[in-house]
Amino acid sequence: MTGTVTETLYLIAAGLFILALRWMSRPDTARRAVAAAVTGMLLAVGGTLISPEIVTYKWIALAAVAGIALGVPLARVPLTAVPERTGLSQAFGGMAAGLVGVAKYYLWLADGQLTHFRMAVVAGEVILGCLTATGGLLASAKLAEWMTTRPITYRGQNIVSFVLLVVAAGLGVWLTIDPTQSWAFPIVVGLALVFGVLLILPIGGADMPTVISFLNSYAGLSAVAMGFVLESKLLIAAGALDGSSGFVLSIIMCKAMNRSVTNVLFGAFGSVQAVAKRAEERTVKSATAVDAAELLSNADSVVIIPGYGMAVAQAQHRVRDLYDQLAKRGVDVKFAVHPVAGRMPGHMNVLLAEADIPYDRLVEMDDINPEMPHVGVALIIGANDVVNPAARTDEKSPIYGMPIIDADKAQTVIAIKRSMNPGFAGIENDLYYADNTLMLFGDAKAVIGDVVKQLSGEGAA
Amino acid sequence: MTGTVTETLYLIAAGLFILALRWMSRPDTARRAVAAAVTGMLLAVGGTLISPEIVTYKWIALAAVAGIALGVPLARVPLTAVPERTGLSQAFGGMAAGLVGVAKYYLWLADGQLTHFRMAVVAGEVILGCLTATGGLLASAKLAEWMTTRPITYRGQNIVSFVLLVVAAGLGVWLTIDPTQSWAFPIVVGLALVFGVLLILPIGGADMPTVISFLNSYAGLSAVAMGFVLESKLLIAAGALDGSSGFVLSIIMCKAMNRSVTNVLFGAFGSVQAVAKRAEERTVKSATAVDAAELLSNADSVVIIPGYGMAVAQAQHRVRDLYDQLAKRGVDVKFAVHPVAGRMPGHMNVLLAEADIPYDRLVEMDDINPEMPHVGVALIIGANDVVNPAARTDEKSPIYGMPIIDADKAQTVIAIKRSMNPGFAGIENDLYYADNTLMLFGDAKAVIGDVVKQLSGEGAA
Amino acid sequence: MKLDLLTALFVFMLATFLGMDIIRRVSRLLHTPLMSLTNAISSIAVVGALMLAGEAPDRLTTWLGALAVFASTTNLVSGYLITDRMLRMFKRREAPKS
Amino acid sequence: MKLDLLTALFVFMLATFLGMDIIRRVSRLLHTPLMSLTNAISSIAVVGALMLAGEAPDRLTTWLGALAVFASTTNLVSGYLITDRMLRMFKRREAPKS
Ligand SMILES: NC(=O)c1ccc[n+]([C@@H]2O[C@H](COP(=O)([O-])OP(=O)(O)OC[C@H]3O[C@@H](n4cnc5c(N)ncnc54)[C@H](OP(=O)(O)O)[C@@H]3O)[C@@H](O)[C@H]2O)c1
Ligand SMILES: NC(=O)c1ccc[n+]([C@@H]2O[C@H](COP(=O)([O-])OP(=O)(O)OC[C@H]3O[C@@H](n4cnc5c(N)ncnc54)[C@H](OP(=O)(O)O)[C@@H]3O)[C@@H](O)[C@H]2O)c1
Repeated sequence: MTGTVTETLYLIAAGLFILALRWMSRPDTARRAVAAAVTGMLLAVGGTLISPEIVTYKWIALAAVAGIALGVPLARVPLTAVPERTGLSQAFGGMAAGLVGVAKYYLWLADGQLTHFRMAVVAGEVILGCLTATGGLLASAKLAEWMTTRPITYRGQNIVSFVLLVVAAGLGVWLTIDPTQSWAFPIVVGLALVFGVLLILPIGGADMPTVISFLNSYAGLSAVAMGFVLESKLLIAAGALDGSSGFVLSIIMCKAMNRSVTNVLFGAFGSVQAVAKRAEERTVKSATAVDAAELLSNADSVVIIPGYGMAVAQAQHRVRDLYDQLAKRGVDVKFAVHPVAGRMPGHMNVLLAEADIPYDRLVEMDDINPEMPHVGVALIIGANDVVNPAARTDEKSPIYGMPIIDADKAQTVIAIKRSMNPGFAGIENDLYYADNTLMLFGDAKAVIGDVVKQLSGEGAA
Repeated sequence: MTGTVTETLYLIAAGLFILALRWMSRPDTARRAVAAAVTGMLLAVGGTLISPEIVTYKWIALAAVAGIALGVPLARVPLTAVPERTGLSQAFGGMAAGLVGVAKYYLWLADGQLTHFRMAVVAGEVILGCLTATGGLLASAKLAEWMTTRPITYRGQNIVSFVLLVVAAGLGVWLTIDPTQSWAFPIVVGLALVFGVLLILPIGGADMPTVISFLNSYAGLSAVAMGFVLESKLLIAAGALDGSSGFVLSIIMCKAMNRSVTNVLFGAFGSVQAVAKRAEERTVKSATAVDAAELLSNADSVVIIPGYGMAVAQAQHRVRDLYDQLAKRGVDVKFAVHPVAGRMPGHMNVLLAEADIPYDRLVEMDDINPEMPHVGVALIIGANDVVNPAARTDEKSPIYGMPIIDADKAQTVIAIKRSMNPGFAGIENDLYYADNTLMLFGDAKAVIGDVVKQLSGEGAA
Repeated sequence: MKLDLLTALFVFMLATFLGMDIIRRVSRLLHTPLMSLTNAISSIAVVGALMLAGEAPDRLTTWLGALAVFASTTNLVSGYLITDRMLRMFKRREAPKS
Repeated sequence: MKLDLLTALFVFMLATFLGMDIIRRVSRLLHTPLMSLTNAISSIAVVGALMLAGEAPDRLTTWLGALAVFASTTNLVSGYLITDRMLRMFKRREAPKS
């Protein structure tokens, strides 16, 4: 299909992709990783463009310009929108695979070159590509809150989805046996598109991060399937790297939540009715921004625990101001980032990095927990489940066994949230009723703004 | 060359080899690793034997029986002989590659099928295979002390070796350009064999461990070259796994000695004339087995630091007896294993494991060093360079910068060796003249036996 | 350069193991940019799309190919740019202080 | 199933990266058995030797092939046996004590 020069360029490109992933493992080599990956991509595209089979560049140029025109603004979204961008990008990846599969099918059908093997891999490519396309779009919509983030469930849902997939795969097998039954092909495409939607509908907003990693894996596998169709080692290798990395990330996240993969994908866990009623009956100590400023500035050490609420409120820049104020007063400030806090894996880290908080201030859960008893103030910002001690103590709790950040062991706890409403898991948090806990009610961004004003002296004015 | 069933079996075999290496990373999965690798090997051999090209099994059976007859006893060598067995096995690996290369060359030459490409890969295979064969044999002989372990050097050595390799490679290139020049082929073989010898001659006995890892890498690469010749993905993949692992191991060892790769291979470092003369002038505190038994049994914690001398004396079982006696008295005994102590990477661990010392008692250098100041007695058994504080303090010392085990920081040091002679690096060790150091002269096995007798009460009789 | 199924599977297997081993080592700090980078790498699908749009054997293929080029180029451009943008934010320490 | 050079190089590259990543994670405790295991794995060269000795196109090839089978079988058998023997010695704790 392609000449030796092209194949050589592809080989180098694959090597560069591997190096890129290796360099991505540490922040100090990560920038180099992007450079390597971009170089690999340029070599691969260049190698393709010089191959003699390409007779016209008109459509390519047009499509590429359009792609760049959309890609550049997509790269400029605020960082809180990174999750939905990722979903969108997976949808586009799946779409490309699906389109190529469809085109190849009709091309081979017309030429009479549709062997059984080719039909099988094309069917695989089209099914994977199409379900990733619609699944990614829907995930993106849920993450962007363009639609309800609640799980949309109905009775027998898993069975319906399953039957649909079986029908699509069955038709694919039939087509493989008899590739001339071309009427079945559009049905396969349609079913795959619908299946992508059904796959995502029952999954709640807070489970989306894990789902996004899974979709990454599907998008990679679509590229692999395309590689089988086009007989391209490069596509297979690059797709497999993407596919396995998405898979490993999902596993890491599931472990950090102490949940099984099937539970995330089919569980529709955390429905709202689980909210406990007795919330109001217990007493809660509420504090003001003035109290908080006082406590924080007098502490030796402060550990800030950001959660989903900080991301939603986009409070990271205010947090940075707070960090500056406290650091100026000689307070030792660290950030304890729980692996599943935020809206996607590692999201809290990116948000804090966006606000220029040096990454050596970010401490992982396992490293901060032994220190917690010596910490003066634990400041929880819009986090809930990741600091719920029930995970350690209450065997009946739905989050029992999930590793948490031991905020309750700090001398004083200050928690910023808007109400006593529970978090994603829908369960009460005893920490907020504890003697050493002060609640600071309000939107994270506004409240921290107030605290910072107190500290900088403006509040007194 | 082979059918689909065979190729499928090869694919599974490659997968099993990869799994085997992954499982090898932790002691609790390591046994499974061997099972996976053996299964992979059986599948690959089975797949080959069923392929239709094989017309006679006579020679195969004969050779296999002979191989088993030699292989089984080779696997029963005492564990102190593992290094020389490894060298021998690399020689055999290289030999197999070389023989196949030679056979293929004459086969293709007779058939007129010797294309330029084939000639190039055959030349590569033969050169790599032959140099590994003789290099491995020589390394084995040095490690087994069948010949002097001193570096054998002469003026202009590196140049001679280099010229030889260039001539061999040059002839290989010429053959590639004109494959009919068959007179040159035996010369290439001969030069490669000689080069293997020259490569190992100048390397001293104590550097052999690193060299053995490098030879592992060469043996792997020979298999890769054979894979290119026979167009076998399995050979390429398995060989590359072996090749890269040998390479990584050598790098790890060089780092642990704070030496560069070129220095190990071409340095002929540590020549004997470097021995310092002033050894006799300083005073040394000598102790008896009775003193040592007393000190050890009264200590709260003892760290045993084994070295090359323990391996040579084969003292591991006595060390085990000592461990039992001390453990019985409630002394906390740990083993601090330096990465380059012993005769090959990880060799100390295997010897101690042979003597049934549980592996969670073996502590790595980086973990034990912070604890050393709280240790009652550091018992050094036949180690020298790996505990020489000059590596930390004396910038002019040849081992300056090499990480060491901080035995000198222990409250008391007991060192077992036969004399005040230096170790591999040929330099004096101030630790043995220190105030808190007691020397216990004699062969490690005998001396520890005496100490154990004291502890078990037999000595008093 | 035809690629037979078993060779393709071989490449797939090796790359999958490799991906798993590499990703497991990535610091948690970088999971988000990692995801956008792998995403961008999988936009290598552009290579297949380019062939279709460039060979232009018939109208349908050309159009589908061009659409696929558009989708992958979007991915490629936005993926690399945003990864780089995120990574630029990771700073060990600020220059002025400490 | 001919294998072209570039595909061969592809496989080589992937396997080399994979080997490096896997080995780097191996505990130091196990470096010696690791070496004998990789050694045994590289005795996969037996596959090539078997073909030569079994195809038996002429006397020289058969002899060289048989010799190569002998060398690799020795490696294979002794490599696996000794690796297993060493690994059997690694015990976390002794059963009777603690
Ligand atoms: N990150 C991931 O990758 C991931 C993936 C799958 C699942 N999850 C799940 O998501 C949860 C994450 O835990 P988490 O502790 O970060 O979040 P959480 O348990 O969902 O709690 C978030 C809290 O933030 C508060 N909040 C919301 N908007 C706010 C605003 N504007 N200002 C101030 N506070 C606000 C909410 O309380 P109010 O309504 O009272 O303000 C809520 O209690 C875990 O249960 C985890 O299993 C995470
Ligand atoms: N392990 C590896 O993989 C490797 C690889 C390359 C280089 N090296 C080098 O080898 C050295 C290893 O350090 P090391 O401290 O283990 O060894 P060392 O510095 O060579 O010292 C070994 C000591 O053991 C003593 N000894 C020899 N036979 C003995 C016996 N039968 N009973 C009691 N003592 C005996 C010797 O002293 P007496 O003669 O006085 O008894 C000698 O001082 C390092 O310099 C390292 O760089 C190691």
